[in-house]
Order: sequence, then structure tokens, then C-alpha cells
Amino acid sequence: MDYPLIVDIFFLLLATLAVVSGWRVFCTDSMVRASFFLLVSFIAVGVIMILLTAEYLGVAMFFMMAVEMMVMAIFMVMFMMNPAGLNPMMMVHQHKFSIAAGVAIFVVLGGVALLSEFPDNPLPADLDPVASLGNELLGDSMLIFESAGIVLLTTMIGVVVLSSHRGRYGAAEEGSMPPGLEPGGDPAGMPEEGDEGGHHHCH
Amino acid sequence: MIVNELILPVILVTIVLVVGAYLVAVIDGMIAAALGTPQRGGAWLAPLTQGAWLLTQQANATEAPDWRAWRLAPALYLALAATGLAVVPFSPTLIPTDLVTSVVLWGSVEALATVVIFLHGWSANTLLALIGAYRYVALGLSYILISMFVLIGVALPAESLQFSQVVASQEGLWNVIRQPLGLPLFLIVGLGMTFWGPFNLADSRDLAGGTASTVSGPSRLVWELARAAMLVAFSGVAASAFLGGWLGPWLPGPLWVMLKMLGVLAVLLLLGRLLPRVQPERCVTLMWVVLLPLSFVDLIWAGVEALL
Amino acid sequence: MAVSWLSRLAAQSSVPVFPVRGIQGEAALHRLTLTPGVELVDSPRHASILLVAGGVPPDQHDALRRVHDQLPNPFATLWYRSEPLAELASATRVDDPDALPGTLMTAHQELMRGKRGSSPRLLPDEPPNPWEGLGDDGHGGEGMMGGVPYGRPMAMNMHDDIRDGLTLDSLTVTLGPFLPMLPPGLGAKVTLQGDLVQSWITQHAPYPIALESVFLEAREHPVPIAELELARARYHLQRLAFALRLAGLERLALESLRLAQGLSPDSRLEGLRRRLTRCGFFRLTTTGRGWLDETLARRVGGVAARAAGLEEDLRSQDAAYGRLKFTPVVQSDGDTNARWCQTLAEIEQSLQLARQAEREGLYSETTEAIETPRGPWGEQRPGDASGVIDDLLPGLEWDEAMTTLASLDLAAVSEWPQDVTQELGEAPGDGADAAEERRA
Amino acid sequence: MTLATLLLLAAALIGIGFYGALSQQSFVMLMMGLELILNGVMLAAVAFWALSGAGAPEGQLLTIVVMAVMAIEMAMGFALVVAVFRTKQADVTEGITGLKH
Repeated sequence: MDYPLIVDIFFLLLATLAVVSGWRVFCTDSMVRASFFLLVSFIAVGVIMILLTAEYLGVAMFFMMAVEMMVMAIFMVMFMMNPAGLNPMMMVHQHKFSIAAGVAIFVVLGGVALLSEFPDNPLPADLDPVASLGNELLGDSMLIFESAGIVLLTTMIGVVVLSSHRGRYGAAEEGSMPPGLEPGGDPAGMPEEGDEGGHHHCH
Repeated sequence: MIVNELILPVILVTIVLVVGAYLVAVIDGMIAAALGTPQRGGAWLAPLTQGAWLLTQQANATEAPDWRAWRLAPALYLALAATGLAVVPFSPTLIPTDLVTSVVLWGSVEALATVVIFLHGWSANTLLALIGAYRYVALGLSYILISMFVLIGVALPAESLQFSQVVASQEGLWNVIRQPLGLPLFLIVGLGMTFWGPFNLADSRDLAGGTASTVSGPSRLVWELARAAMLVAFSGVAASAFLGGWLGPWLPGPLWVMLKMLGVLAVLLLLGRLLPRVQPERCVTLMWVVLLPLSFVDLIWAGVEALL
Repeated sequence: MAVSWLSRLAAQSSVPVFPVRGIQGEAALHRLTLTPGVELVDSPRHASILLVAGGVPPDQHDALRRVHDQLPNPFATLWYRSEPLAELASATRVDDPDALPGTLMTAHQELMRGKRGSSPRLLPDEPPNPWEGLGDDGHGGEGMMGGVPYGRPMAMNMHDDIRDGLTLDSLTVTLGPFLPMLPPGLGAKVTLQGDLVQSWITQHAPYPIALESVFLEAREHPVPIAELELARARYHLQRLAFALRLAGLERLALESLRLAQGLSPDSRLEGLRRRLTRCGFFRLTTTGRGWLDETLARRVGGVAARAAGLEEDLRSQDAAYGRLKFTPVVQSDGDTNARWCQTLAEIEQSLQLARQAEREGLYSETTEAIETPRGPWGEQRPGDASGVIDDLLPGLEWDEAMTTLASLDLAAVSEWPQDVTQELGEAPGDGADAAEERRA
Repeated sequence: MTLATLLLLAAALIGIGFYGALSQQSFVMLMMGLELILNGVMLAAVAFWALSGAGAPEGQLLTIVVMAVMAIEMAMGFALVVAVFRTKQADVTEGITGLKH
């Protein structure tokens, strides 16, 4: 299948972007930056998918990965608050072995890609990718899927709300008591009983 | 072909975005004046003079910011607003980007907006901006969920994820009547994702401007412009998803879309001036315990209607 | 000339002013809020003019210099009833509140037209904590993240979680004394976990507030009750306006200020109260947090005490008030919400007392113990109560903490009345009040 | 944009992902390596679907499944990190020697 020149140019730019940002993930000094570099890599691949007319997948990639990377960045900040990566860090082990493994895998897979013969069966012209995906995914059972999805989400929210009493905003100790440092010991990282006379909690 | 597919949409989106953002500032100024804010000079000139002042002001620095992200975030937010506006169909033929999954694309604009707003607050490396960024992230997920459920509701009768099909499916009856819960929910999400008025938790007064608290000069201008532009893009999506887009008697389609967008904008800006800022804790509860279940009800309503 | 065209346009914009609220500067700022063409902004980065309103004690001049240097170029400074810093010899000083808006606008226009140079930087532009990293990666060379490349340790989880079961790293910062959300002069060292206040240590007490002169006169000789009560209502309305602005209700804040400005015994509060209730101020913005127990409430005194159910009001000891059948209004809850309900109720009560007293021409009788809007003034003036927030704010989210702070009136009462005339000269500046500030 | 170039790009992403997953000390960074590998896998799947599989719907389906796997991987991974962090106060791979606690 032949693509117009402009598509090829776009593809080249996006491929470079995807690889460079994918590589930057592991050599930036802040984890928040790392997760957003990964997001850029995902977005570049998503746009390539749209160029390949997988329009649903490409766009789904944007929003799935945006939320996922956002959560990832927040988890980083949860474990180490580090605005703007103020305190940079280098956290690498077995460096040489990893580089060798990465290069080896690239060479093997790249060799397979270049040397093997794949059938040349481009998309039929009358194919509607989104509809075909929807039919394959859900078939005729769309209603069942959708109601099951909503029920599941409701259950999740309900469980979170119930298990944390008033969630993030109230007495939540019962729902999220961490285990003790030794079996049967006091919970880790929890305040001592009785300090911080807690009228502002109970009011 | 290039003219029709590339240049024309870009020009259209740019013009609507710039004019729209200017109108947002003008309408907001007019509402403020009507509600008693003392003002000198006309509402039409005020945004221009304000913009000119920001252009003459120097951009400042903070201690060790993430320069790239800090300078890029306002531009990225503006780009997201442009992407959002690009999926709005202005007439059956005049559609900047007629992607078959344009409803999902709008969803990803909302998701990426969360990332960009977080970056804007995080990269400044100051306390108040960082708190603003956290707050938006804590709420962003609930905005995305509610908006996706509501938009799936309008996609069901259209049997398509394409905004032009969604508009076409409202030929007989607009979605605002067919799914009465949809538009109010969507408007609340809109105030949330542009952090405007009652849901302005990211750039709020108690944070001295939140994510924008340490930004000055041209980058602040771009950020404020982007916020207004996002409001414009949102009103475009709301007009096509619920108010029948280009449909309407007498007037040409694009004019109808613009009028409906103006209507949505006026409602949003008025709400923004009338309501107090919702406390973050209450906002989280409101989103997850009240509005999200309501969006399920809206979706089930839409599904049952589509089956009948 | 595109540039001159741009600057001509910029000169016409409303003047963005960042106010540094010093000792006795509030009254002028209330007037500025209602002035068209002047916009009071919350961040020095958003301003073209730094307005130092009122005196700043010498030990806070360093903080003032830092705020000064935060304004982006080009900017000017204006000193209202305040002695300019020694480095800024040519700075403009204004003492007349009526001339203030005009001077602000002229300064902004001259700045934009290039007729006035930008104020010079006062502090050297070097990082407060220079880079001290070791090694290629700058991680400080002490283990994976133990280094201090910017002279500060990495935020670590040093305190235990106190509210929500989510353990985040905590961050300690110093706030104030010119942060616009805090009472003027309040400085604190705050540890935050996410947006949750984990500890709050007040370092500078807020500046003493100046009451209207009628309260000080009431300590010396009987004064008309109507005048006293109107001044009281005005004081509360101005505090309400601050909280409403903080809550994003600009229009109601302005309404409240306008009401305060034109206050007469015939003024009515019903309109404002109705609009406040309708827009959901009590349901969406104020919290049921910030609860004061009896001891703390008594320490703060005034509205806060009565909102916590203490029927303490020196007015009930005054025979003239007795003739007006005065009984103190009280609430029971003692939280932020109750304090605002109490404030509104007291404004209404004051207006009603003023109406009655004006009809009957009543004068206050007791002079040794009067109830100021800030609290009881018996043996001594109401003192600084900012110590209570150290116990009150931990465990609240930032927004709740700010809402709570706005609802509390903590500053001591100054020995000088508001709007000291020119004869008293420099008094509201660095001299007398600064000494008092240190005593407080 | 041919099948070979697309697969080459996918191979590069997978290679970088492997490097990351093997070399990083932090759990979260390790997960990023895995996600980058899956990114390459998805690209390869879509490339085959579009250029070699004649639009068989299974190609797209595979990508959707991979996306779901990524979401689950992240949720499980974070649950694990949080659990380990709470017991051991460590978030690096070398901080734990066995998972039996």
C-alpha cells in the first residue's frame, strides 16, 4: 500500500519523536518528567496508528495513556515530593548488561522485521475500522457489556466509598490501616494513639 | 486538496478561537460590570489593553523551574483547545477535522488537559502553584468520567462516535430535550475542566492564582488566552452534542453554531460570576457521589430510548 | 511604531496593584477596591505597581524587599503612609487617601509610556540555596536521594499521617507576612502534606488593627450608641468582604464593601443575606471545620466566642444598652459556618440598635469596659490571639484552613485609632506601632 | 511508511523498554520500561493489521487487550509498590530481597 509523501514525512518525524522520548524516559533525572516523556512516546505511536487508519485505537491511546501517566506521575510525587525535579537522581543498576540486552533485542527483532517475508494484504477499501472493531469486541451483546461495565464501575466506587468511610476526607484509618512492621506489631506509619487531641477529626 | 484539507480548517479554527477568546473576555467583563464591579473604559477595549500590558511585562523566573515544561504548558493548553475546536462541525460540509472517532478525541483532549494543567503548576517549582496542580488532578478524573458517560449518551442515538453524525441524529429532536440530564451535567464538567467560576480550584483566589500565581508577562497572556479558548472549544462541543449544532431554521448552519456557542458561553460565564468557589472536599463528593451516578442515569435513559 | 502603539494601549489598562498590607493600611485598600480602573491582584507577579499601604516594621523589611523584587519589570512602587525603604530614595510617597487612585494611575501610565523607569532590584539575583550537588548526576553523593543539591533536603515523610490514611511526603515552607490570604503581618512556618496542613507554627503575630476612633472615644466619654453600632457593623462588613472575595464571590464582596461605605441606620442587610444564602455560600464554601472549644473561643473573644455559645458581651453591662433591651446573639456550633452566621446576625443587630438609639438619642454610659468589634475591652485591649491557629489549622486542607483563618479575627487592637490625621504624622509608620508590634 | 519501517520502530521501542526494565532501580521506572515494551507490541499489532492482515478485526482486538493489560499491570504494580512501601518503607527493587513478607 502506498502512502502519499506527506504521510511518510509525518511518520518519520513521529517515529523519531517516539524513539527519542522513549529513550529520554530513562535518562531524565526526575520521575515526573520521565512519565511525561513516556506519554509523549505513546502519543507519537497513537498518531502513527491514526495514520494507519486505526482511528479508534490511536485516539483511545491518547486518553488511556494520558490518565495512566498522570496517575503514574502522582504516585511518584506521593512517594517523593519533588517539585520540578529539584533534587535530581540517578537510579540505575546493572547498566552495561541492560544496554547489551536492549541492543540485542532490537537487533534480533529488527532483523526479523527486515528479513522475513510478510504477506502484503492491505486493508480492504470498504472496511470501516471502528465498526469492525466494535462488532468484534462486542458482537451483538453490546447491551450486556455496557450494563456490566456500569455495574462494575458503580461497585468499585461503592466499595471505595464504603471501605474508607468518608474516603480521603474523614476517618479513614479502618479502611487503610497499614500492616505492622513485624507480625502483630503496631501499624507502620500511623500516629500514636492519643497525640494530636483530635477534636478537628470528630467534629 | 491541501488547501481544503489543511489550510482552510487551520484558518477557520484559528479565527473562531481568537475571536471566541476575545468575546469570552468581553462577555465576562460585561457580566462583571452588570453585577457591580467598578470598571473604567468599555468592556470591548479592556481585554485588548490588558493583553497589551501583559505583552509589555517581562516574563519572570522562579528558583529552578522546569523551564521547558513551564513555557510549553500554556502553549500546549492552547493547542488542546484548538484540537477540541477542530472536531466541532460548523455545517454538514464545513468540518475542520471529520474524524470518525471525534467524540473520543474530545475525551482525550479532556484527559490531556489534566496533564497540561498539572505540568503548568508542577514545573513552576513553587508551593501555591503545586497545590493548584494537585487539586486539578484530584478532580480531573471525575470530570473525564462524567463527560465520557454523557457523551456516550449522545453517541447512542447517532450510532456513531462522529460529531457530525451526532448533530445529524438531532434532526427531529435536540439532545437537550431528548436527554434532559445531559446538558446540565456537561456544563458542570465544562466549568470544571476550564477551572472557571465555582470549580476554579486550580487557579483560585486562596492560592493567589494557583498554577498561574507565579507566571507573568507573555506566558500569562498565553495561559489566560488558552483558558478562554478552552471555554470556546467546550461551548462548541456542547452546542453540537446537545443543541443540534448547525440545525435551525432561516439562518445558515455555521451562524447557528456560533449563536449556540455564544449562548452556552453566556450561561457558563454567568454561572462563574454568580456562584462561590466550591470547597475541594465538597467538590470531590459532589462529583463522585451525586454527578457520576446521575451520568449513569443519563446513559441508561439514552440506552433505553435508543432501544425503543 | 508598533511598540509605542502597544505601550499606549497598555497605558489604558486598569492598574494591576499588588498591595502589601502594612499597619493601618486596610482602610485605603477598601476604598481602592471600589475604585474603577484599579485592580488589586493576589500575586506580585500579576502587578505593575507595588503599593505598600501602611507601615512595615523594620524587622520585616527583608521580606518586603523580597516581595519588591518579585514584581516583573517594568514596575513602580508607591508608599501610602509608609516610609520608603532607604534604597528607594526616589520612591513616590502618598499620604492622602483621595490622591491615591490618581497617583496609581499616573504611575502606571508613566511606566507604560516609558517616562518612568522601573524600580531597581534590591536583592542580588542569586539562588537562595545554590547548587551543591556532587557527582555527574548531582544527587549529592550521599546515597540515592540523601543529597542536598539545592541546600535543602528532599521532602521526606518525617511526620505521620493525620487525616486521610494517604501518606504523602511533607513539605515545610515559610509563609507571610504579606501573603494576601493571611491576615496582614501574619507569618508562619507550615508543613504541608499534599494540600493538607500538617503543622502550623505562627512566627509573626498579625499587625494590630486600628479601630474607628469612636471606640477609643467611648473609653473616655459617652458617645452616641448609633455611631458606635454603625462603626461596629462597618467593621464586620469589611471582614465579610474579605472572606467573600477569598471565596470567589467578587460581586458580593463589593456589595458588602459598598454597604459598609454608605452605612446609615436605615441600611438593610436582608438583600446581601438573601443573595449569600441563595448562591450557596454557606453550603458550598464555609466549612463545619475550624471548631473552637470554650477555652480557645474565650481566648479569641468577640464574634468567635459568641459563635461558640459563650454569652459574653460587655454591652450587656451598659445601662443604656439595657434600655434598648440588648441581649447578645449566640450560635452553638463554634465552627467557621457558625462564625459567619454570627457575624451576619451581629451586623443586623447593630443596625437595629443604631436605629433605636438614634430615635431615642441614647449615649453609651459605661466607659471602663466596652465591647469592640474585635472583642471585650475591659482592663486591657483585646490582645493578639494568633496562637490558637497553631492547634486549629493542622488537619485541615489548604482551602479549609484559609476559610477558617478568614473567619477568625485574631489581631490585637492598636492603641491608635483608624485614619490618624497628619498631625500625628509618622505615627502609623515605623515608629510607635512597630515598637508595639514587637511587644505583642 | 512500510511494514518494515513500522516493525523497526516497534523493535526500537521494545529494545529501549527492555533496557529500562532491566536497568532501573525504582519500581515505578521498571513499570515504565514494561509499558514501553507494550507500546512497541501495540504498534506492531496495528501495523500487521493494517498492512499484512487484510484488516482482520483480531489485529485491533489484540491492541485493545494490550491496553487493558497495561491498565491492569499499572494497577497491580502500584498496589504492590504501596504494599511494599508500607511494610518496608522502600520503593526500590534492591530494597527487598524476597516477596514473602
